[in-house]
Amino acid sequence: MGKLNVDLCGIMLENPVIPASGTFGYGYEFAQWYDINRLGTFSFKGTTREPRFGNPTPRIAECPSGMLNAVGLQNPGVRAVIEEELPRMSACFHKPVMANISGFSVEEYREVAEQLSPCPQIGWLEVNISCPNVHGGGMAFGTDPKAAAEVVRAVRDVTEKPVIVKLSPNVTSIAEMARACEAAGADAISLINTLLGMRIDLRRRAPILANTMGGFSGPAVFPVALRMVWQVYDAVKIPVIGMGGISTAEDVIEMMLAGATAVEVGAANLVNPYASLEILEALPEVMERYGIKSLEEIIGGAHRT
Amino acid sequence: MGKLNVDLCGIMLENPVIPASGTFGYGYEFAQWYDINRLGTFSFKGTTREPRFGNPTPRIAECPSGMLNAVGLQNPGVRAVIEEELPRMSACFHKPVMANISGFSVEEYREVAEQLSPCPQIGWLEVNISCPNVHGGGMAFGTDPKAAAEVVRAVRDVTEKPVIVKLSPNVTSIAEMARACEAAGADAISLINTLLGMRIDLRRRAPILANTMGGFSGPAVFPVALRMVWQVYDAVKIPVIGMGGISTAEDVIEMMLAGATAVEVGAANLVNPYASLEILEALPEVMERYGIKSLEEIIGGAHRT
Amino acid sequence: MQEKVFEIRENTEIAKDVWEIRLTGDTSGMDKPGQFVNVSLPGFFLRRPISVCCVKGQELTLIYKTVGKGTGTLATLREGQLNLLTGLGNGYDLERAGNAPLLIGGGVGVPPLYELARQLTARGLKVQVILGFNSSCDVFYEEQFHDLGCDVTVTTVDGSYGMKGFVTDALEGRVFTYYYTCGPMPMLKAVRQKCHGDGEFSLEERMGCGFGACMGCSCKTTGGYKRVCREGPVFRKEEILWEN
Amino acid sequence: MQEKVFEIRENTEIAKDVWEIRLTGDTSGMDKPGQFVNVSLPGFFLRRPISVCCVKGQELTLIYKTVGKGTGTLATLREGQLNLLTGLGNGYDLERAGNAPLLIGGGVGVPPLYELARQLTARGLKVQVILGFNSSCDVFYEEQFHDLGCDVTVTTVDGSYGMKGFVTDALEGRVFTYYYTCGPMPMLKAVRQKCHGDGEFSLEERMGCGFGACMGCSCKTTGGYKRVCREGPVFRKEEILWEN
Ligand SMILES: Cc1cc2nc3c(=O)[nH]c(=O)nc-3n(C[C@H](O)[C@H](O)[C@H](O)COP(=O)(O)OP(=O)(O)OC[C@H]3O[C@@H](n4cnc5c(N)ncnc54)[C@H](O)[C@@H]3O)c2cc1C
Ligand SMILES: Cc1cc2nc3c(=O)[nH]c(=O)nc-3n(C[C@H](O)[C@H](O)[C@H](O)COP(=O)(O)OP(=O)(O)OC[C@H]3O[C@@H](n4cnc5c(N)ncnc54)[C@H](O)[C@@H]3O)c2cc1C
Ligand SMILES: Cc1cc2nc3c(=O)[nH]c(=O)nc-3n(C[C@H](O)[C@H](O)[C@H](O)COP(=O)(O)O)c2cc1C
Ligand SMILES: Cc1cc2nc3c(=O)[nH]c(=O)nc-3n(C[C@H](O)[C@H](O)[C@H](O)COP(=O)(O)O)c2cc1C
Ligand code: FES
Ligand code: FES
Repeated sequence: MGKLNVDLCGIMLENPVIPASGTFGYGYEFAQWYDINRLGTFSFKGTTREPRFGNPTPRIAECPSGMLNAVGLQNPGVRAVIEEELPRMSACFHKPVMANISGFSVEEYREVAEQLSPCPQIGWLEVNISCPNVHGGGMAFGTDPKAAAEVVRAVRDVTEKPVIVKLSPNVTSIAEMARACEAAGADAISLINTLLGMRIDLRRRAPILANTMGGFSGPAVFPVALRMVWQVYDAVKIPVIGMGGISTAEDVIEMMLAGATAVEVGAANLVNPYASLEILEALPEVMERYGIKSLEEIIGGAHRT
Repeated sequence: MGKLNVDLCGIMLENPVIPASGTFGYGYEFAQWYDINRLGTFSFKGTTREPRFGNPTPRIAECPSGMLNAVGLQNPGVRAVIEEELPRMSACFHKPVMANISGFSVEEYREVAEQLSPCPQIGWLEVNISCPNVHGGGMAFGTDPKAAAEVVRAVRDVTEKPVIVKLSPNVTSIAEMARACEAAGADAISLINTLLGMRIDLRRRAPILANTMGGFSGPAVFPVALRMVWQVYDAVKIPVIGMGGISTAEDVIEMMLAGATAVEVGAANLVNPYASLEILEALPEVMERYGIKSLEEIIGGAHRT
Repeated sequence: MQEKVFEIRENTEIAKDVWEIRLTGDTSGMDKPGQFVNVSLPGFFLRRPISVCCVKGQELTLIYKTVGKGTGTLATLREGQLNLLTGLGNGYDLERAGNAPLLIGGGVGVPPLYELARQLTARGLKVQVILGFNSSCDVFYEEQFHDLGCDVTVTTVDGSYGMKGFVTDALEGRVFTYYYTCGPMPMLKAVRQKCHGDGEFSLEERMGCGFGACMGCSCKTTGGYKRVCREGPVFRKEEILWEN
Repeated sequence: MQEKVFEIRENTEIAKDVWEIRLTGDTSGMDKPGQFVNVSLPGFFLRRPISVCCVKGQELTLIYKTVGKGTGTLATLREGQLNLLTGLGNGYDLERAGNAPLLIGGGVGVPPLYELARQLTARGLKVQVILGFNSSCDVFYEEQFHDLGCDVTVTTVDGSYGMKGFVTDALEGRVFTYYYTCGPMPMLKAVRQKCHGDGEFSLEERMGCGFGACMGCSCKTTGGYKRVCREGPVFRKEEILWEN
């Protein structure tokens, strides 16, 4: 086993670097610039049952060391993903991909999972119960352990593939959420989705985002994300995928020491299209600097001191 | 009334700029460098019944656009505050000051409030139910609306002075916390205290902070703070004091447009000892740039569009 | 899209709050007028999209207005390097120009029209240009368009320079084959209403990436959802779904 | 405490990962050896505390080791300005030196001892200095102490330069009136155990402010809770409560 390999729910990843959902499209934009097969895998844009335009613009605002987005799950709907996006993706990506799914009801989550699950390209289902940018949707499931468990059970029922539940950081107890999902049959937990944030335009004296609030991500959220990965690692036995503000190979190591088996890279891809690749390429040198022989062996390493 | 004046629970502030508790000591360090009477007021270091050393060191860690602290309420205890700190403070600060109080039980909050309340120098009691850095204390009250209400009632019972409740951002619903405090008799809400965060030392493969986790503050948290001020402004009728990442006069205006009657400046004072003064001095020009005649009139202004 | 490091050669204020920055570097793949670059600035997370104003050999010229902290910081730089994503967006379609194209620019909508005018005049076309500003202190690049041999009309809202009024007030009696426009949304709407014939519009939107990955800049068009950064920023008149 | 802007004059590597930066500016209020400055660095929120190594007129010299991202960034600067908080901390007490003081420095604990040596030798005292490093590539400032007229012993852990061993191995048979020391905690503990007589220790702690406002750097002493940045960083031997 190579020193960058990690096992994610029974599927071996060549390395733990995974572009995060919503920041990598379906991969083909990036495939023009580098061979995306070098990545561990990637998580494609959140998929809903129906096509969605998402929220009105402006959808983006800047923050110190980060950004807000209120894209609101723009996607062509599950059918078009299966019929158009996945075939196109197969031209540039040959590894199992992570399907990120969203819904506005337990039923919708189940249906989307049911349709995506048989696609051979898909390795894992990442169930986003945490999108802050849709009303009456995602985030309600992400802040109530019972509702979260229901979604997980519904998806669990219709797939044999590993189910990763993606948690919202906008909760009092992330450990409680994670435990509820584990008990409901989740195979892994990924976190964090975006923090709920906001900016106001001083000139217009009105919120910058048409949607008023949006999801905050980027390096600014790293300390919160790291803390939550740490807490969830202590709370559950299933693997944890850490994300939130990762932009360097050092951040990857820090997340893995906190308990992450793999990591996702989000906003960093947007300001530097080569970010995920550069992080991956820097890993061996950083590992050497800190005396790390294999990544598998440092997972949760900072809990052992 | 001057264009910078704001009314905070019946006490007129010359301006809304208030150094935040824990970042301004008892004022006299800063009084050596500038006349701290120019500030609206300031909130002194959190006071407990007994003297406390706080947490072991390291207590500080750096983050992108912010910092972690795990000071853990180091303070000389309420008696020494009254007998030593307040008399010394009176030599350099002549306005009503904000007393920040903490406790590990409802009874302790009540006692500390009871002892501080009669001090004529004290204008407001800011009840910190949100310190993430002490075990079994502060933060438990700050994440449960019932426990929070109990603390507020206990303090309310023993003082005629305005009671400001300082909320933790580490909750699912900040609006629910604020409403519970308002119903229990709070005169104002201040927020946010620090977000719970963490960093790991790659060399030692262990948490940087001796306390493992700490409170995250600085410009990085501004979008979260602003969003919470916005939500609490909508949820309650009492005034809101906004804080979290403020470091410029523009940030002050943004917070006030979101609903803040006054603002507190925390971490910025630590990296620039003149930060609060510089923010205050920049306000008139920034107001002019955005066509603002008086600060009172923009409070919550972005809700009206 | 390419990520490139450019050297700053000069950065000067050419009108009130309007700066011209001259850079040198690898300008390959940025030959379509109407394309933009996305500029990384020290201390800011997101990049800032700025239209390509002129590309000559290794030299790239951008013109930007200092409207906020990012452009304010850009205006303080005198030397050193800038990291750009280049070759972004689709650009104007020169093939539709006909033999008498009209270019209509407002404020910092003018810059992309300069490279467009360069390429159209290089094809031997007679190019008409209307440049709209608020006041005389805001006017820039009139001479530069003249020097290309364009027929230039400048309008100012307060009448302090050129013709008093909006760009649309300079339309009367004009004969042209096609129009290209860039400027603030109210101007674009007025142009669309008052300008006869067909044309292309460059739109603006707040951007997360500028290269098609985040869906931050989506707009609805007659041809479905499009990304301003990727399928745009230039759209044909009939594609755009004009709101209110 | 004063906030001052200094100009960078020179910034050079003088030993492995150890840099000497020469600055000019208003050096008032930084005359006590053992004091430190708190350096603001572009892109970092917290300042970085660095001991004053030498002050002569307008010139301030600092020596720092690149151990992380902040000091790494500092080492890339060749010109421009640095914002410092100056005159921080209490400094060593020169009055207690007696006529034969001993200075013991380890690694980047050496710099504050240089200014101390300057001031002690200026008083006409015969100063003994022990400088401890890991290896020959880490050694710096031996000559500079020599040039002040100090009696200098260098130790290296691997014996690749000077005397093989720890600074405490160079204590044997020495006669001195008082000692001043700065270095990593294990060294300070060894010095305290093996060095007879009285002395002063400079402590390190992660700092939020560096000027007494945040209580980030507190330590327990025999005289109660003290702030390393304000009542320290120098403490007398008997004040310090040594843990384990
Ligand atoms: C395709 C395109 C081409 C452009 N070409 C030019 C040009 O040639 N010259 C020029 O002066 N301006 C141009 N702009 C506008 C320019 O991008 C903004 O003025 C600039 O981003 C403002 O940044 P700031 O930090 O100064 O303002 P701030 O308000 O502090 O910026 C905060 C955030 O909002 C974004 N933002 C603010 N205003 C705009 C805007 N009008 N459009 C898009 N994003 C905005 C910023 O990029 C940043 O992310 C163009 C915009 C687009 C989309
Ligand atoms: C009073 C005092 C005087 C000092 N004098 C010198 C000197 O003259 N030369 C020298 O090379 N070093 C000195 N140090 C140590 C120096 O401050 C650190 O090496 C430096 O802050 C590391 O910053 P970094 O960004 O490179 O490391 P990082 O590990 O990336 O820094 C992260 C954070 O931890 C803090 N930190 C990390 N290591 C230390 C440390 N050892 N002490 C305090 N804070 C730390 C940093 O300030 C920063 O806030 C002194 C420290 C103190 C407290
Ligand atoms: C523009 C944008 C769109 C996103 N869309 C999705 C999405 O569709 N589904 C999802 O689960 N997360 C989505 N996210 C959240 C990211 O996957 C990630 O959880 C979050 O941004 C934190 O990581 P970061 O700080 O590295 O960006 C989106 C984030 C951004 C910035
Ligand atoms: C070093 C430090 C100590 C603090 N101590 C206290 C405290 O004693 N009581 C309290 O209510 N808040 C305390 N806080 C929280 C601040 O008052 C403020 O709520 C928080 O830092 C957010 O503001 P900022 O981002 O401007 O720092 C402390 C913050 C810091 C950085
Ligand atoms: S800005 Fe990201 S898709 Fe257009
Ligand atoms: S570092 Fe803030 S009190 Fe010492």
